[in-house]
Amino acid sequence: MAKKSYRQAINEAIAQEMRRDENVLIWGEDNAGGAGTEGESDAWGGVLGVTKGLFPEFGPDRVLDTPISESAFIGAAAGAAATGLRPVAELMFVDFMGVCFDQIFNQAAKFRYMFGGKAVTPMVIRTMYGAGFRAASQHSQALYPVFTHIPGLKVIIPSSPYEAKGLMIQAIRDDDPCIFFEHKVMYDEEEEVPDDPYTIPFGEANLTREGDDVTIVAFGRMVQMANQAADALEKDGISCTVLDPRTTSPLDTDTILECVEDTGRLVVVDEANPRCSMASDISGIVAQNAFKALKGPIQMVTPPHTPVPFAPELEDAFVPSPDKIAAAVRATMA
Amino acid sequence: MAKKSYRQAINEAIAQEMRRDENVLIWGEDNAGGAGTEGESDAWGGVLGVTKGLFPEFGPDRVLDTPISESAFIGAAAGAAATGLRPVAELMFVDFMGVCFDQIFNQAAKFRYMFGGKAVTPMVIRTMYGAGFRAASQHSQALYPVFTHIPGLKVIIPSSPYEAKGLMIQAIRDDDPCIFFEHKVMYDEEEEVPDDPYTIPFGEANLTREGDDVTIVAFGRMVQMANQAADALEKDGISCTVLDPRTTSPLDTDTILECVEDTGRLVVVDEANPRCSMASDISGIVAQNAFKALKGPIQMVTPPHTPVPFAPELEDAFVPSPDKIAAAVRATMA
Amino acid sequence: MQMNREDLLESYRTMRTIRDFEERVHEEFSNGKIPGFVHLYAGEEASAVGVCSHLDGRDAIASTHRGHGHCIAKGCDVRSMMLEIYGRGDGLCGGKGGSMHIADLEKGMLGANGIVGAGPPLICGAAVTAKYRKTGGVAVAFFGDGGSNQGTTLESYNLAKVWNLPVIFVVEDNGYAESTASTWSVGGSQQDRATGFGMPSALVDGHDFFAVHEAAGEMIDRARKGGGPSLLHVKLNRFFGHFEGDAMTYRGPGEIQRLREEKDSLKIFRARVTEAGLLTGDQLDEIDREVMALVNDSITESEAAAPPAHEQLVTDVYVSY
Amino acid sequence: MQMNREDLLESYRTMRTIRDFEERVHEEFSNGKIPGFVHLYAGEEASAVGVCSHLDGRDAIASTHRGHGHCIAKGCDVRSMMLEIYGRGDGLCGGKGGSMHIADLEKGMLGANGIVGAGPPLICGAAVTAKYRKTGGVAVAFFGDGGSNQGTTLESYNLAKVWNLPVIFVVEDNGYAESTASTWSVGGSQQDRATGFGMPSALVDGHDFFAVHEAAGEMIDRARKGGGPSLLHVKLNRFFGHFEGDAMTYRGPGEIQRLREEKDSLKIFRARVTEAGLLTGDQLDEIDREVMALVNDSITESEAAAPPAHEQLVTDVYVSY
Ligand SMILES: Cc1ncc(C[n+]2csc(CCOP(=O)(O)OP(=O)(O)O)c2C)c(N)n1
Ligand SMILES: Cc1ncc(C[n+]2csc(CCOP(=O)(O)OP(=O)(O)O)c2C)c(N)n1
Ligand SMILES: [Mg+2]
Ligand SMILES: [Mg+2]
Repeated sequence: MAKKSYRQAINEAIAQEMRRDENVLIWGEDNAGGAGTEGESDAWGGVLGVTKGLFPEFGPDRVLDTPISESAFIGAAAGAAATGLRPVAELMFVDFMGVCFDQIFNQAAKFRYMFGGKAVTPMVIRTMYGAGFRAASQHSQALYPVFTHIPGLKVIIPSSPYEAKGLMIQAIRDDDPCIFFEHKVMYDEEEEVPDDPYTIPFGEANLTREGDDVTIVAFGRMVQMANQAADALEKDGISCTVLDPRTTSPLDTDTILECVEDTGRLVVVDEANPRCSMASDISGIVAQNAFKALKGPIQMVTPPHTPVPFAPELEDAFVPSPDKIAAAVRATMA
Repeated sequence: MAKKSYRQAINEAIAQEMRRDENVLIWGEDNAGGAGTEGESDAWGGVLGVTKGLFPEFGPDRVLDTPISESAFIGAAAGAAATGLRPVAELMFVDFMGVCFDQIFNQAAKFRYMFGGKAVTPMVIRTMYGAGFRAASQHSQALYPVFTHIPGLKVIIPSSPYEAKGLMIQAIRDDDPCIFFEHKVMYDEEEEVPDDPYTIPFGEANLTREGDDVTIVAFGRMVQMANQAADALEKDGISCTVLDPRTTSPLDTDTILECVEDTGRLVVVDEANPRCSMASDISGIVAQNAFKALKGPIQMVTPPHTPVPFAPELEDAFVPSPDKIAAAVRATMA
Repeated sequence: MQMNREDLLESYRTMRTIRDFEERVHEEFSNGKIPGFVHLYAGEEASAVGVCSHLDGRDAIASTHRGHGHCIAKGCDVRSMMLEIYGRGDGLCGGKGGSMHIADLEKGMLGANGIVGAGPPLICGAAVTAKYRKTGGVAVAFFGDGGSNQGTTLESYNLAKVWNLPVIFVVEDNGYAESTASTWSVGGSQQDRATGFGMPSALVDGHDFFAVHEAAGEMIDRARKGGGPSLLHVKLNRFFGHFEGDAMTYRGPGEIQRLREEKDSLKIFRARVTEAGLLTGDQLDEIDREVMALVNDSITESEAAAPPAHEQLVTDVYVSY
Repeated sequence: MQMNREDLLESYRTMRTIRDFEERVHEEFSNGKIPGFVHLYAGEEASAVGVCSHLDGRDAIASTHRGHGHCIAKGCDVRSMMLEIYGRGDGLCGGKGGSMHIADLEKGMLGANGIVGAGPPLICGAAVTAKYRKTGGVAVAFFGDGGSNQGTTLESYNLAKVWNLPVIFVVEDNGYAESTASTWSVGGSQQDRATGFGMPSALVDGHDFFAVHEAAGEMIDRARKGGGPSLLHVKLNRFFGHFEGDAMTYRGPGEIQRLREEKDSLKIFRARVTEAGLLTGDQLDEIDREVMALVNDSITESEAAAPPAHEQLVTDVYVSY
């Protein structure tokens, strides 16, 4: 076991699954490093290098570059999955879903239901999300609430390198369309990641910290922010449970409700915009199903209802921070 | 004043605004009745006839047919609006957003913010939503939560012919991108609609019924379902407030909170799928901001987390009904 | 590709099955027995059958909202199809899909589709599977003149070309997209577009089964041999409205009657094979009787059949969840 | 379109401004002074200027992620642009847009764009406005070889044709989409695609200002007169990486150096106009000095400038809400 980055963990997961199952292919823009150039092969491995090294090992039949035609190649993933392959297609930034969403939400997501249970569509869409990269309004969105809204999709949001590897292997082995959200700011973060393949089941929340006073539910990069807030609050004698649902669909409602039953207080931390968000979603589920356990108002910590600004000072103010989370925790106890 | 259908009300609103302002143009598939055919002109007026009669009155410069190229013609609406026109473009069914969403959520919605407040994009996208038409999984979705999630968009969901006319005129006069949701099952519903133009402001909920025990918040076609439920409950001595927010973005949070403060109980009725829905959204806002007023759990009434089925028996079971709403009201009082 | 007598009888039977299926669905829709949006393929039979008669179990097709004909041509069971269109529990898709989503993956029929232009990307994926597995299989995307203007379709031309996929793009140009004429909505031409993306193409009379069959055969052959994608522009006509309920006031006076008289692919086929002495009128008449009986039985069965069980509302969303 | 001396000086000044702007942004990015994704236009100047030198206040352009050159060519203020790229409050977009969303609607610059292929649909709308108001204005969409494969772009070709809009589609083919070669990613050819949608087209050497200027002039002229859309395929090269930070290992050895020596549009322009005796080296040198000073001042100012006020985070989302 060695320290590996979030980027390496994802790359290793894909490589190990490709070795295990010849039906696993990957494609996306520059995934093979850039086709047809006179320079080095495997030059890029995706825009931020996540798939680098896969082309040399698995070759052009299994690692494909694509033109900038997301509808065609994301749809091709659905078509390939429905006919027996297990493609891992890359939608470079989730912000680009607007040019190919039909193939995801009306096609891949609905095949099984529309066809009366006769379709199996085992595909993974890898996609980058999140703010903090100074990438401005069209390269910094979260958008996972939009995918979570759609029946037929599974939505995975790994919060660390260890989580990323286990969840990616699970996603590739899963028989339903999976949208795998990679936070672009986390690629270089490292932690101990086992060398052997392992899976982390979907719909089982990870209790990253146990406490008595307040339950904090956070997603993806927000999990570490929540734990930083909890560290600070600890000093003031406020003890928090920090729950990482890992997947928003399926959602581990039971564990969330149990934790709220225990603590009586809930803060939800979501990097997505506030309206119809995961913060809303968890709040609604708890307000309907654990109301009697609630001792105080639920607090939702999200960015404002605005696009992601470019200026670093504004972007930093946009993203939820440990301070804002701590303030919300205090508000639930007021 | 005469009885007019939801379809006529929308048609009249557009016609009156086109007479008032020469900058208003409309386009969409078959909006002019079908271009280039040998048969009658103005043959169709949109797939369900909403724009019929506009082509003869306003002619080919202001009423345009389009190829089946939603990205191009919805994007053209954004480009025309940003350069001074006030287009009303039709996205026939909101289910088709997947082929053109980028032009809506990354372009039109974000221009003003990305460009530092210098852009004005006065466009209306008319679109059909909703189940009950036996139109199956790809022609029956609600999807307004997805649009509500996006900062920069205004989302309008008229619940009757009177509402439709006033809200459409408001939308055409509004300077921001507006998504106008027309429920396909309601087109033939009639009520008294004033002949003269009038507007209904956005972000001002309509208190369709006042009661003491429970507040029901419902959207679009669900407003009548909620009132039917309230009629039935009245007989059992349960009195409900039924609130129609009219627009999900902006949302009249104040009125919703006031009503909950009064009744202490909340039921939200949403025709969209449950996850990250308007039911979630309202529940979260209330659980955070009116918690102390709540006497019982919030109840969310939505379809299940499934696509819309074709078989009439299944589709009828999919859509929220007065019975289900009444049951939810009782549950909040249990 | 010479066709023997069995092939000819089979193709005629399939075309007749499509015709009768659609005529009867039209009748029963008018009788209020069939719910929803129903788009009929009558008049276009020679296209689906001319192409699909070359296909086998290795091959896949993607269809459109007007999908009944493609389903039948690719071998879907007529009874199960009718049950599906009636929304019955024993339907091909358990009654959950209906006319616009009828599909049979085991038969390589990737589905009718409610979204114009959605088929071409999917078929590129089916072609990747065939190419990767070296099955020699091909993938055929059927779409209309209207669908030829959807960006998803145009992107797929390029992807199929760049990835050198065994795809045949079949543009079924029936002159209209809903009420809009293809002469108005299609800039340039289908064949020039194919050239624009580096694909060979052909234009054929879609009322002539043999013309379609021959042109498609060449393209499928080339694709099976690794020669990449092609585009087939098929000119044809629909005998009914865009969907059931369409008054068709946008069509020229007498247009339908003229078409039924002069452009009926079944009449044309019959005349051709009988005059050439390849088949006899009696042989064809017998098929007509058998097919009519089959389709009528499917209607009778469908009317009596039960709707899906209530629990079916929430099943089949995921394989596991 | 003969160009007089002032026109030539103006065009040279604009090309030089773009070049210096990009060279300095490259430097300051390397110095860690500039945040975010920055895509530089150096090497492609003759395209933006060759086209935009025909445009005036009636006309609109839509750009891409590589938008600085188009902005400058359409008359955006260099100081405000640099402030924007630095994310300052006084930037052209208040610091909220940055390099990828730099825009100036008053100048008819509809924005750089973070979404490949997003410009063409928008430009169709700007063309509708010009056509409806009979201003004689045209709308120009600039996009790359990669963007030419995006369905939104291809749909726009057809819409512009069918609506007979005054649009010029300018494909700036610099040989790569990120690390992917256009020789690989573009099936068929840009000109054949134009033909496929019924548009006239031309292929020009994008290092030759005069070639671009002449070809664009014809197309713009035709569009102003109601002759509809055209496509201009401009072959050119970028001197820097896809974005700042790109090691460019996918490019051939010595490629950049060779390009800077042989394909520098500014050198080529200078040689042409001086040899023809249209302008003197001194005149051009003076412009070089002035431009360098202007760009350096904009950097100095930008480094010292203040970020947007905190409240700016939540303003400008709506006109009213
Ligand atoms: C993306 C999308 N846009 C619009 C529609 C509505 N619609 C359904 S069929 C149709 C016309 C299709 O015409 P064509 O492709 O020529 O096929 P045909 O009906 O003639 O067989 C339209 C506009 C749709 N289903 N999907
Ligand atoms: C829809 C979409 N897909 C992918 C990207 C990521 N991306 C940004 S620029 C680029 C390459 C564009 O190449 P080209 O159009 O040739 O323009 P160039 O960068 O060469 O100027 C890609 C793939 C994007 N921004 N938008
Ligand atoms: Mg058609
Ligand atoms: Mg390029």
